[in-house]
Amino acid sequence: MKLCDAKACVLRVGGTNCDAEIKWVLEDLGLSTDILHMNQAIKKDLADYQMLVFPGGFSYGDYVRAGAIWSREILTKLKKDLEIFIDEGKLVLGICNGFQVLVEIGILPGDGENVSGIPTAVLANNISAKYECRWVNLKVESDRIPFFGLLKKGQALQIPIGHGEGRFILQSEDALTELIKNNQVVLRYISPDCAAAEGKYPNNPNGAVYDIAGICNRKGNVMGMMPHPERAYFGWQLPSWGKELPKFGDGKAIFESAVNYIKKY
Amino acid sequence: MIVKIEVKLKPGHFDPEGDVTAKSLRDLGFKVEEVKVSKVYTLNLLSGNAEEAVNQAKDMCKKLLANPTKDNFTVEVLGLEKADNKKS
Amino acid sequence: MIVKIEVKLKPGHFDPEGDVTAKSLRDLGFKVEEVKVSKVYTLNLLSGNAEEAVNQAKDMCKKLLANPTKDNFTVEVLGLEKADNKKS
Amino acid sequence: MKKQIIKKVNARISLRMIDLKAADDRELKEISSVMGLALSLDEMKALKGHFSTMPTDVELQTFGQTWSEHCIHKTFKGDISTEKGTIKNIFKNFIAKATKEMNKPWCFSVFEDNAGLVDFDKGYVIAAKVETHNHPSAVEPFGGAATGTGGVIRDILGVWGEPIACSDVLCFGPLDTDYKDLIGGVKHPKYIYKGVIAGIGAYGNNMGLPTVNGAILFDKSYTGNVVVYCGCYGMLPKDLYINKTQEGDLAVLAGGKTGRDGIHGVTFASADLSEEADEQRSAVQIPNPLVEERLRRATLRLRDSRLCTGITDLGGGGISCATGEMAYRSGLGLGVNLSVVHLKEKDLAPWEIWVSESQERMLYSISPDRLEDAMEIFKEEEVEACILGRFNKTGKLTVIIQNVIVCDLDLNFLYSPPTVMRFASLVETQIKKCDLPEPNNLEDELLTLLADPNIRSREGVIRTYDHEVRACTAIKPLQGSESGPNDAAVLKPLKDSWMGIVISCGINPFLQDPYWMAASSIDEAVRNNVAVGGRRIAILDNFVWGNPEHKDRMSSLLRAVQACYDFAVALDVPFISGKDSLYNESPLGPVRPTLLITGIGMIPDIRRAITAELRREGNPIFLLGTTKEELSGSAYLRSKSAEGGDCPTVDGVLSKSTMDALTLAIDKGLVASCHDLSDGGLGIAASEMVISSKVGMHIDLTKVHSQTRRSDFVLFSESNSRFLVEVEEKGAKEFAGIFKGLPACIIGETTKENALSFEDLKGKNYGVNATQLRLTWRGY
Ligand SMILES: Nc1ncnc2c1ncn2[C@@H]1O[C@H](COP(=O)(O)OP(=O)(O)O)[C@@H](O)[C@H]1O
Ligand SMILES: [Mg+2]
Repeated sequence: MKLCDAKACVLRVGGTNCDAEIKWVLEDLGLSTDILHMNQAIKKDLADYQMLVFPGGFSYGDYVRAGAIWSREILTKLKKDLEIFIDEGKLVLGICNGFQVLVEIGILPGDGENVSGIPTAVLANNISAKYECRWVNLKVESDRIPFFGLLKKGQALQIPIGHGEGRFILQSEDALTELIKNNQVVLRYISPDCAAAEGKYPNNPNGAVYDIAGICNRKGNVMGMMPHPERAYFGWQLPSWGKELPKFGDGKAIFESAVNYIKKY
Repeated sequence: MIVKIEVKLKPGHFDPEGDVTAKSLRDLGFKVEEVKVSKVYTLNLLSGNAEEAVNQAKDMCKKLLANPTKDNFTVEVLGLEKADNKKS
Repeated sequence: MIVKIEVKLKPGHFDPEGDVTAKSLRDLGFKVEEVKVSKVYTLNLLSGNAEEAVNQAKDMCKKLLANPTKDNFTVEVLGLEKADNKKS
Repeated sequence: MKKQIIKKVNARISLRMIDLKAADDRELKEISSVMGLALSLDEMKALKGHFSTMPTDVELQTFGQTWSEHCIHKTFKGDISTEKGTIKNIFKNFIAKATKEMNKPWCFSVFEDNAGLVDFDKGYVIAAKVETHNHPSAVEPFGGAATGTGGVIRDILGVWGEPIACSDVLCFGPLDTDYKDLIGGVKHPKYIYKGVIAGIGAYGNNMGLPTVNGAILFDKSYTGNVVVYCGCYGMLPKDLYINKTQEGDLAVLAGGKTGRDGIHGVTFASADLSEEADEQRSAVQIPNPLVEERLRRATLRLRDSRLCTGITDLGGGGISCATGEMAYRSGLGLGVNLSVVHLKEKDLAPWEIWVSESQERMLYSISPDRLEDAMEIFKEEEVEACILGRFNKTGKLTVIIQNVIVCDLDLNFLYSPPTVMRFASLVETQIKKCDLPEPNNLEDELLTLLADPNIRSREGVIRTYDHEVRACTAIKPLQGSESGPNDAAVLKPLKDSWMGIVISCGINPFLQDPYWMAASSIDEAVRNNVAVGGRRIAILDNFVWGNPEHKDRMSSLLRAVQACYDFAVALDVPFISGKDSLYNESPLGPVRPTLLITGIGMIPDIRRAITAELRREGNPIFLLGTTKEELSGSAYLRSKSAEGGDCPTVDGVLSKSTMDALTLAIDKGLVASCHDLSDGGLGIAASEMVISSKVGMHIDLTKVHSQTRRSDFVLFSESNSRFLVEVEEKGAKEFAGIFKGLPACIIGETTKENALSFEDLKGKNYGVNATQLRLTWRGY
C-alpha cells in the first residue's frame, strides 16, 4: 500500500497520555495518524486503518489492575472490529499501559486472535514496588516480526521505561516454554555490556520472568512492550549525548519497520 | 445483597506492596514478619438471594476483578445491611 | 498471631476507583449499584496475645496504614494459623 | 456568644444569618473563629460597618475566603511600619517594580493571571507557575502533595496553557529525627517524606507530565513545617490566549464533583498549624488525577476550537473565589445558581458548596451560541459540566440555591479589603566569626560532604517520577550513563523548532542573612540556567515564611524582598509570577525563611545544550568567579555543626558579566561541559562532574583565584557566581579571551583515569576514584 493511502490510529481513553508522542514519530515517518478517543472510535470504522496503537498512560487510573478496565471496555465495544483487524494481519502495537491492555484482554500472549477478556498472563507490580523511570538495555530476540524488520536478532537497543507494573509473569513454566518455542518473546532486558539480566535489578527493572520486556502473538502482527520506543526516537532524547549527538535513537527502527511493512502490505 | 469480594495474590506469589509495607512498619518499630496486601470490593447486588449473589460475584472476579495468573479470590455475603455501618 | 486489617474510605467519601469499577461491571452486564474499594493487610505479629495484637494493629493504622483524613479501619484477629491456608 | 447572633433562617437549605450589628468586638472575633473565617478584628469591623442588613453565612464565608492571606496577599500588599517610616505594598514596590522597570518586550503577561507568560518560538508562549502546599502536606502528606501538583497544573490550564512539565522542591525535617523530639501532633519526617514524594510522583505520572527539576532539603526547622513547592510549565499559541468574559456569557463549571473535602483550605493555609492538625483534615483535598487528565483534554479542545471567552481554575476558595474573580476582572457581575453543582455527597450546606476546595474543577465563560459545541466536548471527554450562571452588568455577585438568594455582594467592596499593618525592623543580621580548626584530611571531608543528606544523589526519588513522558525531555534530571546530577532541565516542546525551555531553581535557606539569602537564591537559579546554555531568563519567587505578625519574621521578609528587587535588576531577570505562603509555624517553631527562585530560560538550539558530563581527557578546566572565605551556612560548616563566618554575597555586575561571557563561549562551541558551584562548593562540583563521566579531573587549589589561605575553605566555600567549565583544548585561548578582565583561570585538566585528584595549598595530593565517589554519593 502506498504510504500516502495508509493510516494509523492511536486509541485513547481517560488517563491515556502518550498518544501525542506516538503520532509525532509516526507522522515523522510519513504515516498519517489519528488519535481517537474510544467514544469517537466506536463511531468509526477500524478497517480504515493499517495500524492500531494502544499507548501508555494510566487508563482509567489503572484501577483494579493496570489496563484491566480499558481492556474490558474494548471487549464490550470493539471486540469484533479488533478481531477482524488482527485476523487480516494488520499491525497492533501496545506500549506500556497499551501492553498491559493487550495482555488483560487476552490477545497477548494467547493464540493471537482471541479477544477473550480472560488474561493468561499479567504485568504485575515491579519487585521494587516503585514506579521506575530509567533507560534500559534490551536484546532483540526475533527479527521475523513486522515491527523488527530493520533489526537483527541479538541486536542491543537502549530505550527508556516508565512504569510501576511491568513484571511480566505467566501461569506456568510450561506457558513460558511454549512462548519461547513459538518465538513470541521478542525483547529481553540485558546488562549495559549485553549480558543476560538474569532478573537482577536494575538491568531487569521490574523482575519480569525470563527478563521479558516485550512479546508478540504467534503471527507476529500484535506486539506489546513495556519500554517506550517513542521516547528513544530522536538522538537528542538519549540520556548521554557522548562526543557526538546522534540523529536518531534506537526506538526509530521499530516504528520504521512497521511503516515499511505497511508499505509492502 | 451486600457482597464482599477479596482479591489476593496466590500463595507463593511475591507481594512487593506487602514487602514494602512490612519494611515501613519495621522502620516504625513494629515487629512484623510478613505482610500480604489484598483488595476488597464491597458491592450491593440487586439480587435478593445469597447463593445467586455469590455466583454473580464469582463471575465478576473471573471477568474483571481477578487476574487468574496471580490472583485468588474469596466471596462473602454480608447480608442486606449497608456495609458502612459495620464497625470493629 | 495473624491479624487482618481493613482500611476503607470513610462513609460519605467519594470513591473514584469504586465508581470506575462499578461502571465497568455494568458494561459487562452485571447489575450493580455501588462499589467501594478497600485494602486489606494480613500480617503475622509476633505477639501471642490477641488483645495486644489488636492494639498493635490499631497503632499501625494510626501511624502508617490508614489516613485519618479519609480512612476508617477495622482490625480482626484470625488466630494462629497461616492466612494463606484459609479458603472460602 | 449570645445565641441570637447566629440565626438559622432556613432549615430546608440550612442557611444562617449573622447579626453583626448586635455583636461587640469580642463576639466579632468569636464569629470569625466559630465560622472558620480567619478574619482579624479590623476586618470584622469593616464588615460590620458595611452591611446594613444581616449578612448570610454564605456572604461572610465569601469574605473569609477572598480576604484571606492566600487569596489576596494581605501582607505583601499591606503597610509595613519600620524605624525608617512606613513601607507600602512590597509586592508592587519591589517585586513587580523590578519587572516594570526592565520592561521586557518578551514578557507577555506578568502577575495578572494564574501563571506568568513569556514569549517562545513560532508564535507560542511559555506559561510558568510555582505554588506551595505546605499545610496540607503536613497533615496528609500524600494527598497534600498530590493536590499541590494538581493545583498548579490547573494554574497552567487556567491561562489556556498545555502543561508540559512539572517541578518540585521539598524541604523536610531530618529523616533520622528521634521520635521523642516530635511533639504536638507533628508527624515523623520519614512518614512525611515518603508520602509527599509518592504524592508528587503519583499525580505527575498519572497526568503524563514529566517531573524534570527540583530539589530536596533537610533541616530541623522543617520538621514541623514541611515545605512543598510544586511547579508546572506549559505552552500555548499566543493567539489562542483569551480572557475577555462578556456580558451575557455563561459561567460553566466543569470537572470533579464538589464535596466536603478541602473546606476552608484557604483560611487553613493562612493560619499557624496547631496541635489539632488531624482535626483539620477536612481542609485537605482529595486528589484524583484521572479527572484532571480528562479536564485537561477538554480544556485544550475548547481552547483550540475557540469556544470560550475566559477561563480560571478553582483553587483556594473554590467556586466563591473563581466566580468572583472572573466577574470582577471583567468589570461584570454574576448570578450563580448553586443548585446545579454536581455533588459528591448530599446535605452540603450552601456555604460549603460555595467554598469547598474539591479538586479538578475549572470555570469557563462561554457565549450562549457556543455552548452546545462546548458541552459536546465535555461529553466526549467524559467531564461533568454544569451551567452555573450568567454574567451581567450589575457588578454584583449573587448566589441562589433552590430559589433562595443566599448571597448578594458588591464586587468592588469584596475586592477592597482593609489594608493590614505589619511591623518590621531594618537592622541587619549580625553573624559572628567562625573558628573552625583546619582538618588534616581533605579527602575525608569531601566524602563526608558527598554523603550529606543535603548533597547526596536524589536518584531514589527521581526515578519514581517519570521524567521522560511526553518525549520532550532533552536534558534530564539524571544525565548520562552514570546518572549524574544536572543544573537545569531542557525541554524541546515544539516539533518544528529546535528552541528549548530551560528550567532551573535556586534555594539557600541556610544563609542567615535574609538579604544575601535571597540574593544567593536568585544568583543560583540564574547560574543553573546559564550553565546548560539558558538565556533570556525570567524568574518566579515563592516565599515561605513564618507568621508575619511577628516582627522578626516580617523583618527578614522585608530584607529578602529588597534583595529580590536589587538582584533581579542587576542580573536582568524579571519576575513573572510567584506566591507567598506565610504562617508556616508549628508547635516546634517557625519555618526557616525559605525563598525559592525558579528560572525559566530558553536556548535557541537544544542540540547545543551543555551538561556536567566531562567530554574527553586533556581539556583544560576553568574556574569562573572568585572564591571568597564565605562559609556561613555552608554545607561544610553544617556538616561540622559549626556556625558563623561570612555570608556569601553577590556582586551583581560581575555576576552578570561572567554569565554573559559564559553564554557567548557556549554559543561559540568552546564549552565541552559545565557545572555550577553551589552546596559544597568546588569540591562537590568537581566530584559531581567526575561522577557523571567516563574520564576524570585533576585540579590544583593553588591556581584558584581565591581570597583565603585555607585549603578546606577553597574547596568548600560557597561563594556565588562560580562555574567549573571544561573547555575544548583548541578553544582554550579564545575562551580565556572572552573572559578577559573577569575572574576566570585554569585550575586543572581532564584526565584519562576516571577519578578526581587535587593538590591542596600546601602541595599535598589527594586522589579519589570515581567508583568510590559514586558509591559515597549514591549510597549504593
Ligand atoms: N509574592 C508574589 N511574587 C510574585 N508574583 C506574585 C506574588 N503573589 C502573587 N503573584 C502573582 O500574582 C498573580 C495572581 O496571584 P494569585 O491570585 O495568588 O494567583 P492564583 O490564585 O492563581 O495562585 C499570579 O500571577 C501570581 O503569580
Ligand atoms: Mg490560580
